[in-house]
Amino acid sequence: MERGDSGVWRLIDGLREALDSPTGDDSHPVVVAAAVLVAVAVVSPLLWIFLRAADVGLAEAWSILVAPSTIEVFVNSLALVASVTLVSVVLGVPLAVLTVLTDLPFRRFWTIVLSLPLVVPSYLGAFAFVSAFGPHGTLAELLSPLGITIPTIYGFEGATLVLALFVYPYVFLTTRASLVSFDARQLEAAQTLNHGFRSAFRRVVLPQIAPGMTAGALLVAFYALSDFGTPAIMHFDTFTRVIYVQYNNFGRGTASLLSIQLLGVTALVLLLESRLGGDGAGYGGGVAGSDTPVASLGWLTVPALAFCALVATLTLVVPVAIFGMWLLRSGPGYVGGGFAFEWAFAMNSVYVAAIAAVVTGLAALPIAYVSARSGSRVARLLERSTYVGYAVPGIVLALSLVFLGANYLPWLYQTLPLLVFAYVVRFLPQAVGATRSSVLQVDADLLGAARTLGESPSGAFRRVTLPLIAPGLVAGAALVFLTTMKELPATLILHPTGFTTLVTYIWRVQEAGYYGRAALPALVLVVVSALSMILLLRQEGTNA
Amino acid sequence: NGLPGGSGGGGESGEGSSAVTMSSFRGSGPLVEGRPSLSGTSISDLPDLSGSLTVYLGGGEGGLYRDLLTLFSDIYPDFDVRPREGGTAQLANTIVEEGDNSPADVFWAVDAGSLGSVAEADMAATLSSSVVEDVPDEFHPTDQWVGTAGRARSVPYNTNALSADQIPDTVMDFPDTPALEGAMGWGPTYGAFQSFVTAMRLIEGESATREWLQGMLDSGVSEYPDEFLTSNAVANGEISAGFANHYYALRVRSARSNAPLDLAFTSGDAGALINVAGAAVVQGTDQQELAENFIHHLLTVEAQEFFATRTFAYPMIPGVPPVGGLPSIDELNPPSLDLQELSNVQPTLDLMRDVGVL
Amino acid sequence: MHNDSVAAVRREYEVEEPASDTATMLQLDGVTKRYGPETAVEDIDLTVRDGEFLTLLGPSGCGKTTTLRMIAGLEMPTNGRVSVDDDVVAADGDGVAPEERDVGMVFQEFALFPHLTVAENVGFGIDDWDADEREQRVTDLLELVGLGDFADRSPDNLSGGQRQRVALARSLAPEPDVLLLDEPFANLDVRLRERMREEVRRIIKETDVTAVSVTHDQEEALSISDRVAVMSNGHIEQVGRPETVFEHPKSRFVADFLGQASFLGGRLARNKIETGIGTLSADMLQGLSDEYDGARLDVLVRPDDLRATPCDEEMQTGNGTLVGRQYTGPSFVYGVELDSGEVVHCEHNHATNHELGERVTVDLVADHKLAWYPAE
Amino acid sequence: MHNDSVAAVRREYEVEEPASDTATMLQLDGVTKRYGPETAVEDIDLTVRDGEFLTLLGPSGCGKTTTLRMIAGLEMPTNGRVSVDDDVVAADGDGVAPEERDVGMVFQEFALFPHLTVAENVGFGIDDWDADEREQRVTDLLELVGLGDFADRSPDNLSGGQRQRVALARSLAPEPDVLLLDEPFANLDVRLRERMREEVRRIIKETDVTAVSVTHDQEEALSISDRVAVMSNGHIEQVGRPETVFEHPKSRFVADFLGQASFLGGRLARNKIETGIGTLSADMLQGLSDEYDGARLDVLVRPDDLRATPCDEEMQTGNGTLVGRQYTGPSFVYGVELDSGEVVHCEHNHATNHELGERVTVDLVADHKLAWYPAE
Ligand SMILES: Nc1ncnc2c1ncn2[C@@H]1O[C@H](COP(=O)(O)OP(=O)(O)OP(=O)(O)O)[C@@H](O)[C@H]1O
Ligand SMILES: Nc1ncnc2c1ncn2[C@@H]1O[C@H](COP(=O)(O)OP(=O)(O)OP(=O)(O)O)[C@@H](O)[C@H]1O
Ligand SMILES: [Fe+3]
Ligand SMILES: [Mg+2]
Ligand SMILES: [Mg+2]
Repeated sequence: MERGDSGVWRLIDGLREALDSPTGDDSHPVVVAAAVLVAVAVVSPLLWIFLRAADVGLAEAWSILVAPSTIEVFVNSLALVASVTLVSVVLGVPLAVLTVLTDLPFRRFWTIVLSLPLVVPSYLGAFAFVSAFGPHGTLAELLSPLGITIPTIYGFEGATLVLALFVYPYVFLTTRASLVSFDARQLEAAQTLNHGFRSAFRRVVLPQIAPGMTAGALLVAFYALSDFGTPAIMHFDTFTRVIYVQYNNFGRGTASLLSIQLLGVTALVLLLESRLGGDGAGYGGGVAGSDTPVASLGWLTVPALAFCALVATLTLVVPVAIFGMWLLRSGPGYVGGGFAFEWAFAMNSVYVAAIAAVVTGLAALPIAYVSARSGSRVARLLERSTYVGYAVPGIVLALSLVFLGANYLPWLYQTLPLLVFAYVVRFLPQAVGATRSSVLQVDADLLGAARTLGESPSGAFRRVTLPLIAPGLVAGAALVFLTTMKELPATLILHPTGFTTLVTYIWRVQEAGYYGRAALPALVLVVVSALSMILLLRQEGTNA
Repeated sequence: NGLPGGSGGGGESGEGSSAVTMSSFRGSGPLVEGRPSLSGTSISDLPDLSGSLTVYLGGGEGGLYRDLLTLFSDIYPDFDVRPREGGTAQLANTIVEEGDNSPADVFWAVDAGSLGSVAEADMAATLSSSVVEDVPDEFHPTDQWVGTAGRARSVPYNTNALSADQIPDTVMDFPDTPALEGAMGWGPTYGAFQSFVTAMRLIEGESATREWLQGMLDSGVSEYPDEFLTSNAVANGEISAGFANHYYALRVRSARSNAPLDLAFTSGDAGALINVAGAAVVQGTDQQELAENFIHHLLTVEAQEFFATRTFAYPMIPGVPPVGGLPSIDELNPPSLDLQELSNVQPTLDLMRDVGVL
Repeated sequence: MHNDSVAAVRREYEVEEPASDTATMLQLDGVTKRYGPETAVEDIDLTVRDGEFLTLLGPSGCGKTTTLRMIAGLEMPTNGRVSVDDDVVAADGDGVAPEERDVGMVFQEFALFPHLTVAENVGFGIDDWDADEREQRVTDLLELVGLGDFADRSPDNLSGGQRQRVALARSLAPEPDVLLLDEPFANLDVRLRERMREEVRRIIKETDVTAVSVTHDQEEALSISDRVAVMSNGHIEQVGRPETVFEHPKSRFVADFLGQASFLGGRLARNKIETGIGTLSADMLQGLSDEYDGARLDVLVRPDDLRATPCDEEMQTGNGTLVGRQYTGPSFVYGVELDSGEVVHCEHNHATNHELGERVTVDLVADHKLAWYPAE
Repeated sequence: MHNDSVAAVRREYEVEEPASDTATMLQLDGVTKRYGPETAVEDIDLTVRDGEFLTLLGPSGCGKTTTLRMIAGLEMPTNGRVSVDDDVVAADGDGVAPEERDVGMVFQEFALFPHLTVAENVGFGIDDWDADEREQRVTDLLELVGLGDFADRSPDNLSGGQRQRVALARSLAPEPDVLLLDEPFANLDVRLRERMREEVRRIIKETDVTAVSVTHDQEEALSISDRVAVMSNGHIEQVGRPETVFEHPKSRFVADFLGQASFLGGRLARNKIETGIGTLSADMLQGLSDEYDGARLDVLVRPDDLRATPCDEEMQTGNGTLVGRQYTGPSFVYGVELDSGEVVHCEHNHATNHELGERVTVDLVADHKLAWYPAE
């Protein structure tokens, strides 16, 4: 026992050494231990996948993996990931710039509105889009008397558009966070060197907000990879859909096998991303320059406003309007207690999402800290490992937790803690990404100053690092909050019995075909999330 | 005529709410008008439900089924039922993963395949014959689960686009029917559809099924995420006809009574399959007796009337007929097939994927 | 009367300003900058001629950086007008963007681009140049600032002074019309600073750049500039050639700021003035007019104008006592408390070494006229 | 021979070091710091006594900041040992954490906490004090650095010099045993700098703090320090009292760095040496021993040691020509190219004004012995 313990400590010591950054800014062993612990915990559910995959015979496994249809969906998935990521960056980065660096009117308002699409479950969004823009949809019916036919929304392009519209806020929010803490004096320096805003942005700002952008882009990429509902609704075959079909037909072995393939893709994307050097070393941010916006939009104000309004319309107005219409159209039908909406559902959602946000934020802290402060491979691996749980479809994760929970932690099974743990595993990278990029912005000299003023590393962390990374931490936690609010598969499988949330309620009425009834809870979801965004931005305001 | 009109509830204990009557179970609307007299075991014939029961409640009718549970709770104040919803297959998977530690007492699923897979994993306890005796054998092929409501495969069609006689009587003819060329819809990811293909595979064989799937693809079938949307699309005129469980069309109609939508059925083949929602007692429960009694309650004349008039399902006991306009089970002429076998979906999926349907 | 006399003094100096006929390159008219309730710069008028090297000199927090930033276009004046090359670039809160003003700037806190190497930083402003030329220019400039070997380093791995030199090289690269230098040598040692100063001055003169520099170092200001503007508290106190400002400071503040000024008070009577170091002839005072007869004046003396000689041990002679001593290398600066109560400073060669508490006689050894101010 | 002679020169100066019996507070033994292939500091030995004020002086990039950071514990030496108060705090790459060394530091780039107000920054290190005392201390220190009105400002809204003062006040607050100051006055104007210097010196002496300061300003180093260590290229060239270092610089580098040094070359023969400004007696040279008879020497002359007098227009007399002129306020420094080809600098009062190109005679006016170096 004791030997084992000292072995653990030796391991931690070894890790710590590997993690020590060359600048002598070492991470405390407890922090490192915590980081390792969190990483191990979030990766552990994956053991189950391998366990299940092992049920499939080798020959069969091979034939599944190389089946032409498997390869086709594989290629489809990669194409979708690439296109959704691209479109999200194209939407998210300019919008972030508009709301941080320019004199766009009502910047606060737009910031909130433009982050909100994140809370619309993308499959709901997809439904709304299909009913609005699909063949025989609302728009088509409006236009058909005029003899206008609209191009089909189904397929690759439609899936890309719809997914991107509802997940671009990842890029938007993480890019924003980087921009807010960007040292504006550098932009000024570039301008005095005769670089107009555009060129200065490209040459100076962009390379330095890259870690934030990349964090957002990765979140988008893995969302696109693991989302099932949207591609299905948009008639686009993806890998995850195949996995779902397998699960729905008790082919857990095959599904696990395919999940492993998905993990392979995840690893590939992560590798690719680090090759592209997107997460380059951090640059000590300084104090922000003048608080006046750096760029004046001039005649671009109107197009910029129109752009914001268009995105907001597509992502918020369309779904809400469509749901409202369904609600009106659905008629009397069956009205029963089983479908009655209760405000407690909203309370439950907020409650569990808030807990998940806090816990995930706490869990993200050591990993973000260690990976930002140390350039070592081990630190990188720790950080990257958190993406695994995120890239795996929620149902895979949920079932693995069913297995682990019911059989090894029965006292936790179907309790809130296990559900929260599932959220942590699913959404940790959202918090890690945002937190990490703010840790990168903390000038190491500030910590040196605190140390020479008599603070221990933990004191310096508490009094200097923590307040400085608070915006990032809060942004990360807010992302977790928003996504937890809408998370479905894990919630459905792992919720405590009798604990209904907005999303499980939406699922219930949807599953029964009462799409119209989703309007109210969907609206509540958006409003509650909007309130939380306002809180988040207030926090950012006091810090900028 | 056996139904004691106004006092479905109450039971022997007499402490139940006498407000729960047959009409509490019965739905309303034009489809439900003119119900004949019903017969079968009544709730009042059964022992009281008492104690707490965890029910894994799978599938789409979750909300409706909840209403039934509420009715039970109203009748039996001592009965604390804790429904846990989820996708049917997912709950089946969950139960299998949970194994002996499953907190579930009853698994109530919307398709036989899920029940079958749980049964195959030895996770379903044997039901007493007293519980299932009213249900025809085809709806409880093993003693490990029993059907509670039937759902027939059907062909919803748009009455503006097609007339009933344009729809073939044999499902295998669909790919070659010119009227349906490019005008059909299906939901291949939907469990019931996969059960239907499974049935076809079992009845017609692998290669005929493959040809059929390929033929449908070639004829330009449109794909929908589920069959409710398929039925809606038919009502909207987006497609002329589709493959769907029968109750979806009735649902659409009950919401939009003027929708140009009607149902056609094939005969004697996979297209006429009647799948069931059903229930099983989960192996290892410490509430065996209560669980069985609960399932028995689902087979009472009141509960069956509930399924018939509120979910438009086919009742499982002969004393309760389906709602107006639906052919009876006998008229339907379903294929003779062991529903238990529907859980063998894997080859179906392989086939569907192979063809490119999935 | 005071106002009058100050005005009189002013008039006298103003004529000294060289009436230059070169074009005006930069002009500030009544420029004010407020940060919320804080007024950083107030009602500044300033004209800089083409090719001129003007230095802003003033105490910490007086608004130097703010003034530069408004010229650069990084800050818009709350009020007033800024013109560059006869184009109004900022007026009443709005103006032309920095990149359209052809101004270069060295930032007080460098603002290097951390993601670029030293060479890339320096080449940043000339990326539209031909690649070879550009590389040559970068190499030349790095050579100039003594960082030839540091081209591929990251700015993070440089010392403070090295960073400052990179900032300097970066701003010089595009040869802007107007170069703004915010304490460009603050982190450099004397030798380097002198070399840099000379080089910058040479470049500026060669390329006909107009430069506005900020410094807190009066020696630097006086030695490098064509003209010096002394600022205080958001205002410009005096603008003029270095000699003018140093020898004819318009106010006590300017006098004091430009060197260790001491003031000898006394009443002017019959062309003489009695001070703590004895009677001075009115001839020694700059441009004294009759009207001051009988007035109390303060005469400005600098350490090099005075000499302290020790006197006999009995302490009966002399006019003051040594109370301070500062070693500066080439010289000692002694503080002497005169019997009149005033403290004056005298500069002595480092070879003379007096002890604190010694009794001394302070004599005026200035070979130029002295500035004076009506007593306060 | 050269090595021998340098050794001889060394020996002479070393005895001048005050043999102090106060305890050693800080000791560096063979300290080296490498950043990858880069050697920032190499094999430094340094002893600082309790209560002493030592200044590190040296050109940009010579390793001053690095040395301070190793003393503070912010950087671990690659090799060598650092002891504070007789405890080894760093040895061979590992050591005690900064917060356990009781050292305070003013960072070259301030490192103020941007999320705290000015007062909170200053109070950061004394948060374990009693609230009232603490508040009082913060108020006092802010008053001291002239920022009494800025307590509630954010550091972002301060000027460069104001920020530097906050950094200074912050480091003084906890009264550390050892105070490390990295160019603490670089952004301050002369008056403020002098005031701050005096105050810091006073505080240090009163509270018996040991201070190591870094500066690039040799005047500051000479006037404020008990001892000065001149660094070059990662080495310490010379450590000693200000006068010693200035008047007896151990090497040309030190001589040059501490002031505008010029060197007059000549051959020593029969107690005389012929130089570009005429024949000097060997009596003028510091500690010259017989062995140098016949050797070529370079004699160090500083601007204040020389005087240039214009001579007649025909340009037939004199020993040099005026080639440079720098105005520094109190004086002009003229550059004279001697007929021997050497360039020397002469300092003159600002009242004398010679023109470039004038023919002059340069004379030695030093009233002290001159340092010299064997010719290179
Ligand atoms: N992190 C680093 N990586 C590589 N080289 C470094 C690093 N930090 C400093 N150096 C180099 O070490 C040398 C000494 O740097 P240091 O900062 O100690 O100089 P300094 O004497 O303080 O100079 P200055 O007066 O310019 O501030 C410099 O050449 C510098 O480029
Ligand atoms: N963003 C700001 N908000 C509020 N006050 C400011 C801001 N920037 C500067 N100030 C104030 O304006 C005044 C002038 O500042 P400025 O930076 O121009 O001084 P400076 O002359 O450059 O001083 P230094 O020599 O110390 O750099 C200072 O009192 C400063 O505190
Ligand atoms: Fe269904
Ligand atoms: Mg400034
Ligand atoms: Mg330094």
